[in-house]
Amino acid sequence: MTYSYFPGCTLKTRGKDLDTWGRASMEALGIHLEELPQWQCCGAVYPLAKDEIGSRLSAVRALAAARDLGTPLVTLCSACHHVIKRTNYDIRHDALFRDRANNYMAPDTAYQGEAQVLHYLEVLRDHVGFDTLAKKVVKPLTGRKIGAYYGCLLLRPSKAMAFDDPENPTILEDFIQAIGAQPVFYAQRNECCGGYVTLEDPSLSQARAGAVLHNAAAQGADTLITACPLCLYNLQKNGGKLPVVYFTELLAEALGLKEVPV
Amino acid sequence: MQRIGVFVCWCGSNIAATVDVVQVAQALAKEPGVVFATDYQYMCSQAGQDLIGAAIKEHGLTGVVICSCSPRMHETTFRKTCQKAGLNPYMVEIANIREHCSWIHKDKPTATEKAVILGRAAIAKVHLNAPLTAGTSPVTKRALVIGGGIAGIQTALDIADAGFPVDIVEKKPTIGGKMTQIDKTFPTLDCAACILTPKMVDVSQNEKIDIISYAQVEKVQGFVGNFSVTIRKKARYVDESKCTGCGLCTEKCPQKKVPNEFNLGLDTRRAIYIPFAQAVPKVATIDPDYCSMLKSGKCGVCAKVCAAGAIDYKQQDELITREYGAIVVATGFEPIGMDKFDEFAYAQSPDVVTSLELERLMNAAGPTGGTLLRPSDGTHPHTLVFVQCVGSRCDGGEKGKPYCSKICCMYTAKHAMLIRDKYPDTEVYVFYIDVRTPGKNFDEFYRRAVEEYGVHYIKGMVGKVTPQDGKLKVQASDLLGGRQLHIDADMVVLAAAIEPDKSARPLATMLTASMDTNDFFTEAHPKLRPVESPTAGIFLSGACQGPKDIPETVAQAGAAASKVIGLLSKDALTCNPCTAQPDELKCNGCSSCENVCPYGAISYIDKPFRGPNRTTLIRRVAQVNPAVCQGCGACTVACPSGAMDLQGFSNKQIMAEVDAICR
Amino acid sequence: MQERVIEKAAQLLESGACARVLGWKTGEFFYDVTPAVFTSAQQVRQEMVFSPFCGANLSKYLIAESRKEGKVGVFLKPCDSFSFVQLQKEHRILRENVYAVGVQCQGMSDIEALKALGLRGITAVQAEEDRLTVSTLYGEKTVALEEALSLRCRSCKSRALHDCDELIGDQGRDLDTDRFGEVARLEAMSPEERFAFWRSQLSKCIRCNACRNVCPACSCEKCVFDDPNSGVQNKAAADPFEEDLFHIIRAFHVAGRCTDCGECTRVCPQHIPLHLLNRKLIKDMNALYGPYQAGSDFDSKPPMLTFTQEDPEASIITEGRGIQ
Amino acid sequence: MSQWTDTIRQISGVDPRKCMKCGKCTATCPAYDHMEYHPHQFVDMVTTGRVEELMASKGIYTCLTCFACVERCPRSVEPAAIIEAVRLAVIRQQGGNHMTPDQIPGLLDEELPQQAITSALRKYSKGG
Amino acid sequence: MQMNQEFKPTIVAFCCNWCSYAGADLSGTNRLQYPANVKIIRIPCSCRLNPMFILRAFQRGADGVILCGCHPGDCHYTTGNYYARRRMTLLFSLLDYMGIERQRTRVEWVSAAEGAKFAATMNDFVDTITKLGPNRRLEDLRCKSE
Repeated sequence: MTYSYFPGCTLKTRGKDLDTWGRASMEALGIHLEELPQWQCCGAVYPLAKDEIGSRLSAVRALAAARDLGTPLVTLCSACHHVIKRTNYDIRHDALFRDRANNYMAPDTAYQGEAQVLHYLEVLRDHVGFDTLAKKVVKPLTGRKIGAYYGCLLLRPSKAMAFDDPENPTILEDFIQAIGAQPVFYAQRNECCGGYVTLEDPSLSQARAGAVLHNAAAQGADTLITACPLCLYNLQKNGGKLPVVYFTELLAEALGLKEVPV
Repeated sequence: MQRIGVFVCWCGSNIAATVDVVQVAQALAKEPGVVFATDYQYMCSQAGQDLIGAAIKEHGLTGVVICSCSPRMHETTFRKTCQKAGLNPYMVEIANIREHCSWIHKDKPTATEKAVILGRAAIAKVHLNAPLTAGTSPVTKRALVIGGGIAGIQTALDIADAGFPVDIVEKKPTIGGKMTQIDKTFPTLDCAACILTPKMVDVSQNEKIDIISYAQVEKVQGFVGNFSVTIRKKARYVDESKCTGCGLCTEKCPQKKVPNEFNLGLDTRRAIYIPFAQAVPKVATIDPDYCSMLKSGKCGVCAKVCAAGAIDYKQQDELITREYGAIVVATGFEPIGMDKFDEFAYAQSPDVVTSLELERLMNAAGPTGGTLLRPSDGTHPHTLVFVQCVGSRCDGGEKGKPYCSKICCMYTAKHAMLIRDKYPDTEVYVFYIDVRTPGKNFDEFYRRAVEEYGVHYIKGMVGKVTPQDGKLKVQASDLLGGRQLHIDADMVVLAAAIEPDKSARPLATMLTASMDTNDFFTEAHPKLRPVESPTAGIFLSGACQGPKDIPETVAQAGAAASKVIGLLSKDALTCNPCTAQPDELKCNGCSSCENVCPYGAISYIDKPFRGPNRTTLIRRVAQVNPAVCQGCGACTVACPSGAMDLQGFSNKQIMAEVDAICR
Repeated sequence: MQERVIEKAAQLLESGACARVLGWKTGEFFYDVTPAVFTSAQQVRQEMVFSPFCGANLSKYLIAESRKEGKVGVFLKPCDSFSFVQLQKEHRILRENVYAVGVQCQGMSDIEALKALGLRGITAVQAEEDRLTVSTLYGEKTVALEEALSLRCRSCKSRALHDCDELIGDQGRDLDTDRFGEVARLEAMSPEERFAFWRSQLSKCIRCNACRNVCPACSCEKCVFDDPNSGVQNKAAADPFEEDLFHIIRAFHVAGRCTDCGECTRVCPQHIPLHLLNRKLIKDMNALYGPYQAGSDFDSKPPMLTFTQEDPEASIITEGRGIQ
Repeated sequence: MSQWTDTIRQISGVDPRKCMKCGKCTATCPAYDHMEYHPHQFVDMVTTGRVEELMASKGIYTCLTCFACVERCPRSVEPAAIIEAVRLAVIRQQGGNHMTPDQIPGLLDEELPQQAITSALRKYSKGG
Repeated sequence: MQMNQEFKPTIVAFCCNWCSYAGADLSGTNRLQYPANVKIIRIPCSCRLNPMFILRAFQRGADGVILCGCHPGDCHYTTGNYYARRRMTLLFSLLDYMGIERQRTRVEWVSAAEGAKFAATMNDFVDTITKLGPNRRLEDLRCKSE
């Protein structure tokens, strides 16, 4: 099984751990992630202005490329996933944007939203299946209490993302169970980490990350997992004892691909 | 050829000042078929009516045209006049030369010319009128009430009081509805059970009322005065006639872990149960989903302990078909699910409850015996946060409802007040968007909650509830104070929007009663006929028609009952004779008319017709039930072959009017 | 295909499965193929044809035939099957008395289409898959069926059989042809041009009633145009109004029921593009009330027999713009 | 009514009149303490034409675009889109950029992911 | 100009009994003027209006036809005007498609309380038709009186 794969800038640099272990794990599960040729930065944030076309075009190009390859487009970084999935949603639902985007790009075949955008976790849930995943685990993380940190971008706005219940998601918790650990539910898991504003105003992300980490620790988590390099940064920078890692790292651990640090 | 008389009214100077009535009468006298034409000061006066009557007899008139005020004013008057004189009342047509002519034109020649044309159109129509006789249909003097909550109970009691037999169909094992779960009622704070249970007893003791509990309507046929309804009475595996309601079985049943729906799952019951002590009928019911005897044939404890021998594991569903003259819908409401609003952590913490759950937690017969305790740890809560409008007033997306649920502001004030009264050491916060208290003594009640009981009303909304360290961390806005609030609460209470009961939609289909997009039943007229469905013989009681509190529900229940009594006290119903009529020779049997009929007045039969060469052809043809047809005419246009026509407004009549006007 | 169809028809009669079979036979000329009822296998083998000229939609005849004694077999092309379903939906055909054989179709030709290719003196046409072998007085020619398609088959909406008991050939799929291009072209004209266009077309109408008589939707027990009480009864067009009136009323009567089978235009002796009236209404209904295809299923409600509270007002129709 | 009201409505594609003033956006806002005007005020002030005051506020740069207000608004008003539209109204003006690439190096630390820099530039400057 | 002043169009207004006919009555009660060219035909419900009646009116010499009914949602028979709306929309579109002047036909929802709206609607419609001139495209010459 081969899927198209959009890694994004951060996964090629600071977020290598998310990417490397993600790909390795998928290979172990029998799925090859084929990197899209010549992908460009997704833009990192989704422009909320209805009249901004240009900043959404690189996402449209990636989508059109995936459409031409005929395979679903898998993303791993929350930000890329957010931008690409919403762009696809808008192409499908906003005729004006669709026409204008196609006019700009003048592709051979107009892009009409044919591609399917999947997050890595959606592939695990809907294509591999958490039951199957559980069976392939060789080193279950038994006894670990892991809190899932969703952040904002995977879940909201739920209409366009259609990823999971935006207020009570379970996909990461199901994942945690599949790798043999115990999921810890805590309410702040879908609240913001402070995002890019950390650049200008670190106090805001301190407050936000603090609230998230405190809540997770209070509910008994010993580790937090995330799918977003920026969330990881904010939580680690403002964190205390609670380790924060990419979910793909734990996946690789459970599949026996990654050495467990002592 | 008709013999037509034309009567032009002056209406004092109302018409005569701008229309030359004499000239109109003279002009119309020349129209074909007109054998008599005259004018008079006031046609509607006794003298005017006598003049018409005399002319009918003297000239042997077969049709009458009255040029006067609007038919909405005096059509009935003149129909009666003609009937007295021996002419069929439907041989009268009115030319409206007052509202549509003399009153809106100033120039006399212009108005006179128009009056003549309007008169001609009426004459052209009368030429094609046919005598119509209003048919009658008998009335079955028994009513069906669907739903046994306070609405259904009140309606049934009122109808029975007037001497008519009533059946109540209730889907639960007991009547009583939502009100049985409520602790106290606003704005008087009297106990709900104290005012409801005597009524439930009245129902059970009333000889005219038959309670069919644990049952649902399966099929409805017929029309106003003549409904035939099939009711499925579900097997309760207990013989109702033998069970004494002693309750021994409900204590001995070994299956103890059944969520108790009466307490909204806050505690458990047994697999055989009586919902609550005052249930009517007070009869045990076996829950087939949990009873091990029914599931695996092992157990039988209840049968062993039952002295009355009432347990019957072999009982089957029973189908009952009965005839009714009227049907009252009283299917009530349900609070919506909270699964789309988990920012309030309803799924994450047992200490986040809905208002109805809070009623159970405060009720003496509830899981905590009336002491307010946190479901998570059974401790006494010291800080409570109420959130209003959860799921109400949403913009119509997948989340929530677009309407105001109407009752939440008041019951929240009640809850806040009761808690502050009983536990003065608690702090109570109510987050509101607007406080809506239109009702007698309602605003005073809400003010008392604030002023006497010190409930903190904060304009704003809760944005997030985070369970942490045994508390519920509430993040909210205080719009008037201009701040974001963070409250460590012990409990959060959600005022969940209410929606019509799920059984309402399929029921509406069976009844051909219309519903709005929110599944509330629509009334025949929003102002003037609020307790009737547009479908004749179907009446609406309580929250099935829209959110309502108890006094409104009872008032509407009484109103629905009085409408039913009015219907049932007639021996026969006079039908509107201006109904649709199919020409069977032209009918294709294609169902187009049936598709657009809002009343379900059209059915089909297979009928033999003579075919070529002495053969017989069976054809499907439409039949209109004149007792049900209201005469809108939707079918006449839907019919491709023009087989369907409307009496009193036939194709030919309307085209004759068109021709006369365009001549 | 021809052999399989005829063999099937013969077999239905021989086996006694059907008392009658509705099919096609050749009329005066080889291209003049008409519907026919066959009662014996022998008759079938002698007379029945299935050629590129079998355009006639047989479903309408089932209204009468399905009410007679015994089962009737019928051959339906994909487009005919829409009418078959629609008529069942209107309770006009007794399905239990019908044995329907679907026949996959590559499109039908007609003699006009062949003449348009410059072929003269045609004496016979033989179909082989997607080619036609045309015998003419001047020798034999081969043309691609694609080039010789009849007008309506050029904008065929579907090759899917919508209801049949068995199928000769493979089940097909809905096609994405440009059915509404011609309508859009008319919409783009000025009102004066449109009026002139329709006047020039409809003034050719001789009120022969062929369009009505062939139309599967126009199968009323008594047609309003024959009914003295309808107010529109008339035999011949004596005035421009009447020509317009006849076609407006007819188009409106079949609105939501017309399956766009194209028979009206096929049979019009004056070559009036009558289907452009029906297609306009189909296009409008699709745009205003959501996509709807009469005869594509048994359950959907025809747009003229239902409504939504959000339907647009009549004022959405603005002069000469059509519906956007 | 200020001309800006229409501009904001056009850019955001949001109708602020749908707001029923419940304040849930402000209740749920994680950046509340860092803004002088809060989400519900953005919606209200755009409706009443007080856009210039919003444009001058620092809060337009602290909105985290976390979409909590968008997700939880009962009336589908999308306050975040309005805030972004106000920010764009500022940035699209001559010299309106809030951040330029040459400022970036001073803000960097070793661990900071590219994503944050790109996001900030996109949010804070035109053509970023 | 001269021509137009002399042209007195014939206008047929079909009004449903429950709302628009009552609205027309109210317009009379309030003495709100509208031209005498408008002649009202009472029908039980807007859904009773067969497109054939409109064509008949044009055939017999009407220059404009207007249908008035209860506002959507307020139909006395609950759903009649919804059917009327679809039928009229489609009929108007078809007439327009055939090149008949779009302005000659109209649908307007007038409630029993909207006497002023009724009068204003009629004034506007008469004005429109007067400017448009006589109906030539859908007339039946035989029906023209001598």
